[in-house]
Amino acid sequence: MTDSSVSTPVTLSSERSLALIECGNASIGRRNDEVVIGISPAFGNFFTKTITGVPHVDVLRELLAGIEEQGIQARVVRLSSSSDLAVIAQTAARLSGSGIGVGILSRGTTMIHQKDLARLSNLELFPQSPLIDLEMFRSIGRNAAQYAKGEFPVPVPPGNDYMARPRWQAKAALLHLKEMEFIKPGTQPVELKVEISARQMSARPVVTP
Amino acid sequence: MTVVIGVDIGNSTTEACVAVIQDDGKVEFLGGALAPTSGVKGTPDNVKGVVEVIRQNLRTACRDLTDVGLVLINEATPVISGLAMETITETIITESTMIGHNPDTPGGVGLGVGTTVRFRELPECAAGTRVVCVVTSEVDFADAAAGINIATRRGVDVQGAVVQRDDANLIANRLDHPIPIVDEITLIEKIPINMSSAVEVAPPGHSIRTLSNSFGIATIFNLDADQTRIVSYVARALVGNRSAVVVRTPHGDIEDRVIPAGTIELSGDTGKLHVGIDAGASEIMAALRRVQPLHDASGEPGTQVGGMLARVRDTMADLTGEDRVEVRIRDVLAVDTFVPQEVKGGLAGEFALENAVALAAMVRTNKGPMRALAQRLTEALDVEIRIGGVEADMAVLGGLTTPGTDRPMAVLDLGGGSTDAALATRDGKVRSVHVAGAGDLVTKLIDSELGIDNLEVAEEIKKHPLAKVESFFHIRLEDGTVSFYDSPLPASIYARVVALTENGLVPVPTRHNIEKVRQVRREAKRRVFVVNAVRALEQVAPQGNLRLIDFVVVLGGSALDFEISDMIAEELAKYGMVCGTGNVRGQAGPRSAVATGLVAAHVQRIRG
Amino acid sequence: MSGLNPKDDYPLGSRRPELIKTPTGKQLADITMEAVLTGEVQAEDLRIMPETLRLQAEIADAMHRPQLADNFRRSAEMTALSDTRVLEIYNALRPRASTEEELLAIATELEESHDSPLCAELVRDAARVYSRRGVLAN
Amino acid sequence: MSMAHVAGEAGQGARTSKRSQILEDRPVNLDGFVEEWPEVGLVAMDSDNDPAPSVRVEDGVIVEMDGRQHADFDFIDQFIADRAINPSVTERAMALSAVEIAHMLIDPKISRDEVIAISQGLTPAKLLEVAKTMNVVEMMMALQKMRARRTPSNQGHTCSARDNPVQVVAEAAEAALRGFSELETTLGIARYAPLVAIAQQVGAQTGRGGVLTQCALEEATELDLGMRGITTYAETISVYGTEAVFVDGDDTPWSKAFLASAYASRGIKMRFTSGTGSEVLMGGAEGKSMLYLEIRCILIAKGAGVQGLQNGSISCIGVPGAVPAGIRAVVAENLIASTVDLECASGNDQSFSHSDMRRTARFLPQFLSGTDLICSGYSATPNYDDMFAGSNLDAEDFDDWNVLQRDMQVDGGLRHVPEAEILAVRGKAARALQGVFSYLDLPPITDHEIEEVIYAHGSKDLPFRDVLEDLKGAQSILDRGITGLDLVKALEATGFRDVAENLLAVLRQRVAGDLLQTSAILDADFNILAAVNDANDYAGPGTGYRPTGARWEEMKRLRHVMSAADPEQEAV
Repeated sequence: MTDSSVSTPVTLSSERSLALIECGNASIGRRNDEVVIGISPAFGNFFTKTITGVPHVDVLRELLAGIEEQGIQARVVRLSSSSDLAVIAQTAARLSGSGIGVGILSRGTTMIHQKDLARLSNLELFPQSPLIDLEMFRSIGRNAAQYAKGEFPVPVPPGNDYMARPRWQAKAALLHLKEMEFIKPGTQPVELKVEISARQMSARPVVTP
Repeated sequence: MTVVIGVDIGNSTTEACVAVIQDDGKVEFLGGALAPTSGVKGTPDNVKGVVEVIRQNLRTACRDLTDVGLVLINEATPVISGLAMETITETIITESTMIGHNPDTPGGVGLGVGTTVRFRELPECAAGTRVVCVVTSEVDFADAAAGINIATRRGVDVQGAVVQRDDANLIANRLDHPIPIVDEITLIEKIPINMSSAVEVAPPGHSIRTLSNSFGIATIFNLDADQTRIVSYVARALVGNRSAVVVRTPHGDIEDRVIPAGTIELSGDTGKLHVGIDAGASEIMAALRRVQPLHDASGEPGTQVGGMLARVRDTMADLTGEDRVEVRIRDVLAVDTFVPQEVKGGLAGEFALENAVALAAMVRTNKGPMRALAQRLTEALDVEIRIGGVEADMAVLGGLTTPGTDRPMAVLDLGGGSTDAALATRDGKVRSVHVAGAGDLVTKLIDSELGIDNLEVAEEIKKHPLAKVESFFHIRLEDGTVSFYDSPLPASIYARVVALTENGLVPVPTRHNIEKVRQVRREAKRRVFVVNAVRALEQVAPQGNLRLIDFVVVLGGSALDFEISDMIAEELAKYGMVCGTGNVRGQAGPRSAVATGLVAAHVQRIRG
Repeated sequence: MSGLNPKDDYPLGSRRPELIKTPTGKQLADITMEAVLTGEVQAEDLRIMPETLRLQAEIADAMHRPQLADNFRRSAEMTALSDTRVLEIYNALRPRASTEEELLAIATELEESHDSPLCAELVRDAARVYSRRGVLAN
Repeated sequence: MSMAHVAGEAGQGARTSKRSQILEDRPVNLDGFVEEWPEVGLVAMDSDNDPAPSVRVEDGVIVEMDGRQHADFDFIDQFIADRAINPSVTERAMALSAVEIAHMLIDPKISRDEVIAISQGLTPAKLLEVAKTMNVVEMMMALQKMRARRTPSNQGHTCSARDNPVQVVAEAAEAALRGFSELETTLGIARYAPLVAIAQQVGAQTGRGGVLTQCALEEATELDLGMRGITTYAETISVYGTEAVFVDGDDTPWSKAFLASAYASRGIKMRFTSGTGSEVLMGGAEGKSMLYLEIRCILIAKGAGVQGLQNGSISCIGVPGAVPAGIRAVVAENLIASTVDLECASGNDQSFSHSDMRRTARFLPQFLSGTDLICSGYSATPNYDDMFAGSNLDAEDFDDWNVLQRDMQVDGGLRHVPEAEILAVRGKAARALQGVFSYLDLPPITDHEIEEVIYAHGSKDLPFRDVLEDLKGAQSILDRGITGLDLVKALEATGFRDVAENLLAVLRQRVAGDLLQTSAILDADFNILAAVNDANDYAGPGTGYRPTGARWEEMKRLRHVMSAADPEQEAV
């Protein structure tokens, strides 16, 4: 075999914590400077990290940061009715005032969608969840916001690694099956208030020794 | 009654037209055909394309090869052209004094002036000091904002920040008091620390006012007149930016350097002239006019232009099989252009538009292969082949079949490599000229000025109007009108600038907006085709006076372009000429003029 | 039935070449390099004839492979369909692509215009099952 | 560094032994393993949720199957009941116990035909029961007997990460020379397909006349290239084991059956594709075991009348590979495809493990028993060029494979070829393609490119081509209606008469349709070997296919073998 090394995204245990507070059924946004992030049934509750262990709190924080940096607003909704990424991303897009939505599954698979697109189509798809690191989540947020502004960003390169199959394929299946257990058919998307606890400044002194 | 076929072998297209000549000399044209030229024009490789086009044409005319009495071939004027481009300026920043890139999203608004200090050293700054904070990538945006807030609350006057990651707004949004922040500074570790500096961010849609003004910089840093003279380069380099950072260092400087590009030697009827490439296109063209007609051109060996012309010569030698010392450059067209290039010494991958000169050169080759070609064609078709008259004469004769024209009439043949002009005077004489520069040069200019680096795409931009895809169901055309679609457009072109091609909407891979792309496209066409139209017509006009030409018929592949003919017509109207796109035989448009002319000339000959 | 016996007659191309014709009536042995170069043999000559497919069906039957034989008999019918029509019908058979009426119309067309009763049967069967399983277009 | 390793370090000061550290760092620990979860189908072949076998026939129609009544049949049940199972033998066959049937499978005294007389009446659940009684060695014994063709063979992948046709032509020529009887390619940029398919065809016919080629694409283009005679078979027609997943894939058993006939109607060999794990990976296993669902796929292929099936998990191998007895289930699916008398192209075609030991164990059952096509396929390029996302074996394993063949005296379809012959054939193939491209006015191939490709290992060693020009050329092949016959003419006109003759001989085959029969391939003399004239006749020790004579002599040759006559020299 040519190369059996796998580059593993660095895994950090986050010092932040995530609170996702439900505030009623999500409605269609009226402002056109927003992006809606749709999360899957078990994202940030049963599951706390992606397939390679990237904490969900950091995933969400980077997606939101990518959007905010572009001067665009973000809303987060949870879909409990499906674990199909295309459905989640398309629903998010349809709830979004700009028509741009991002869908994300607990294992990390992510998609940027637009409300007028057919469900099986998409603006950008990142199918290989093991290859998505925080840098990429930031870029995905940035690109979604740029679409919302009517710009055409350079698509984020999705990456490829043929040895991902032996390592991650079964875990991906397992995570998918587990997520399916949390599906509540027929439920409406729920608007979420995202609270990310700040790190204590004292925990990380900024004074040079 | 005989059936004859006129065949015109062009650089890229081979055209034919079939005609029946009655015994009384009356001519009936049975339509035309075209196919890609096989091989280099005027060489035996053309046989394949010629046979193909004749087959096609006979099929549409419902005739058989055995019916054909004569095939007329143009004396393919062996004009081949080459292109080269060289940048003649470069921008160099020394000692990292300036950051002038345009990040998508700088944060805050305004001007901040202070001493550069590393983020982790912020807590050591005394209250009351004025600082600009330098934030590297390992600092999280929330931590950066918190750290600046703490410092500010302590009384440190944090005036601005420069940031390595794309975090400017994220930090600005978390500050108690907003400050200007410039981000995406890739090489941030090179910023000198403990130096006085200024950070300026303009509101969206505006550009900076202070750091792009020499006296603005002088005011900030208390510069004297000599120092101000030095920073004027910095100011000039920052004009038009939305954000900038300037650091004052003891020796820091920015240079706008002229690259020693060498001189070009033009030798013609009236002698030899040397002209420096860095003098720019207009000087080169003026020198050319003084020595015209040109016998040869060469560049100073070891310089940019030397290499440039040597490359053209090599290409020509390769194409024609001639010895490279035998290759003579018979015309050049120099065009000023600019090329986006990364600034040397920049900290954020800044690009500057450097000046460049593009040269198109034209070479005449010997006529040897034509006879070999005729011989091979005779074998392939088993029909008499006759090499007809001079290409330009034939083009005029063909052009004259355009309804509403009369002598004295000029034709302009806009090709890929050269622009040709020919004039037919009232007494039937024809004068013709080939000048370097045509469609290929336009493509090259579009390619480099937009920084696309893909000639295919540049060609698409050249040939088609643009539009912006505004939603999945509508596009806005470059003239501002809107087109709607019933079914959604493909995701691959969403929000993109696209070319409206015959194969649908093709995305243009550029981050430039539609106005910019359109302006570059039109300007490239103007600098090549409009300039060359005038230049070529001047050389064939009686006494060089354009006002003595009544009609100009525009022919050739580039005449099919959606805007070039109009641009030329507009310019020539100033000289009182009636100018328009040809319509050969009243039906073939600007195509097939030479093929038609060959048949017409043949008829004239047999009529005596 | 031509009473083929797999043991003696297969491969048909080498053992029973006299049974095989091209759509323009040529024999296998006529497909030579010279004939290709002179243009005597065209792409059309390299297609299989329905009769040949039915012979292969006999071989399959004799090998106790009835499904394979049925497939060959359907494909014998399908030689009459244009490439485009083949792909259109395939697309029509995708889930939720056609109504029951549309599928039945295709079956009728196959039977009446293309003399393809076996293909028609396949499409009718699909219509029946799709209807029961809810995979018709609505 | 593995995940577990990171966790270990995080465990504040816990001391690990040096041995644990060494084991931790073994490549096999980069592979993923999961517990079974039968309720959702994450289980190889042993699940309480799989139905119990049953069958009931009324008026010659199966009205109950595996506990389900006709009215409750999903479309797969219906298709299998109506088309795959022989209603006249099913009740008799189903009356046998699973153990009895398994005994028949391994008993050399019971012929393959006798087994098939029974297997044609078995339902999916019954076939599963049979497999469950067998261990891997028994399955291998059965596979040796039940494989359709007597002579085993092998398939290669010849792709290029840059879709470079010059690479593909050389790789295909080398692969053909090394012994593959089928070659398959696919693309990074789908629009490149016509050029790459032509390159593969020219290369294959240069390396060894009669090698069959295919190009995996979406259905319409794949069929189009086949109809033109640019490719000679098709394989990537997928079927699935649950109705929901089938519909998700936008097909049904009927649409696929129609497609099967479409290929045959154009004289093109074709097989379906399926494999364990695909349904559970999509979350649509409906609580059934992977093998049970795969058996349904096998019977869909049988019912559609297609001659063969590519199975052995294929692109989902990471899923059965991660659960207990998963690789046993993969052997079982190959066995069952063979048991119902289909040609079986038996997987071993996707990157499977970080461990060389585990990669080898993965292919031994198919390799030792022999299948119609042991790999489907073996990457004949370095794996980074394999556009099927890497194979279990690649060009760097050629010598290992040849040694295993020699060690075991088992025919894996390949052979060692001396360097000089390989260089010669790569050069000839590239020059043939250069001629074809020039004749057809396609973007030129330079002498420099040819020089480089002769000595290259993969696409990284080759000069870049002008992709846009190539894509224009590819489009023009479609627009101008170029066919296999044009390639014959081009090869003849540019001085490659022998290659032209080989290609014409392959094209001539489709007129006779002999390649449509089960397990048909062509040998080097254009003889058909199919499960008709070369049917498997294994009947225990001393019977069936065994490499002997010239083939065995060929297999004895390796890169380095000491001469017995003069140990200071190498044998040639």
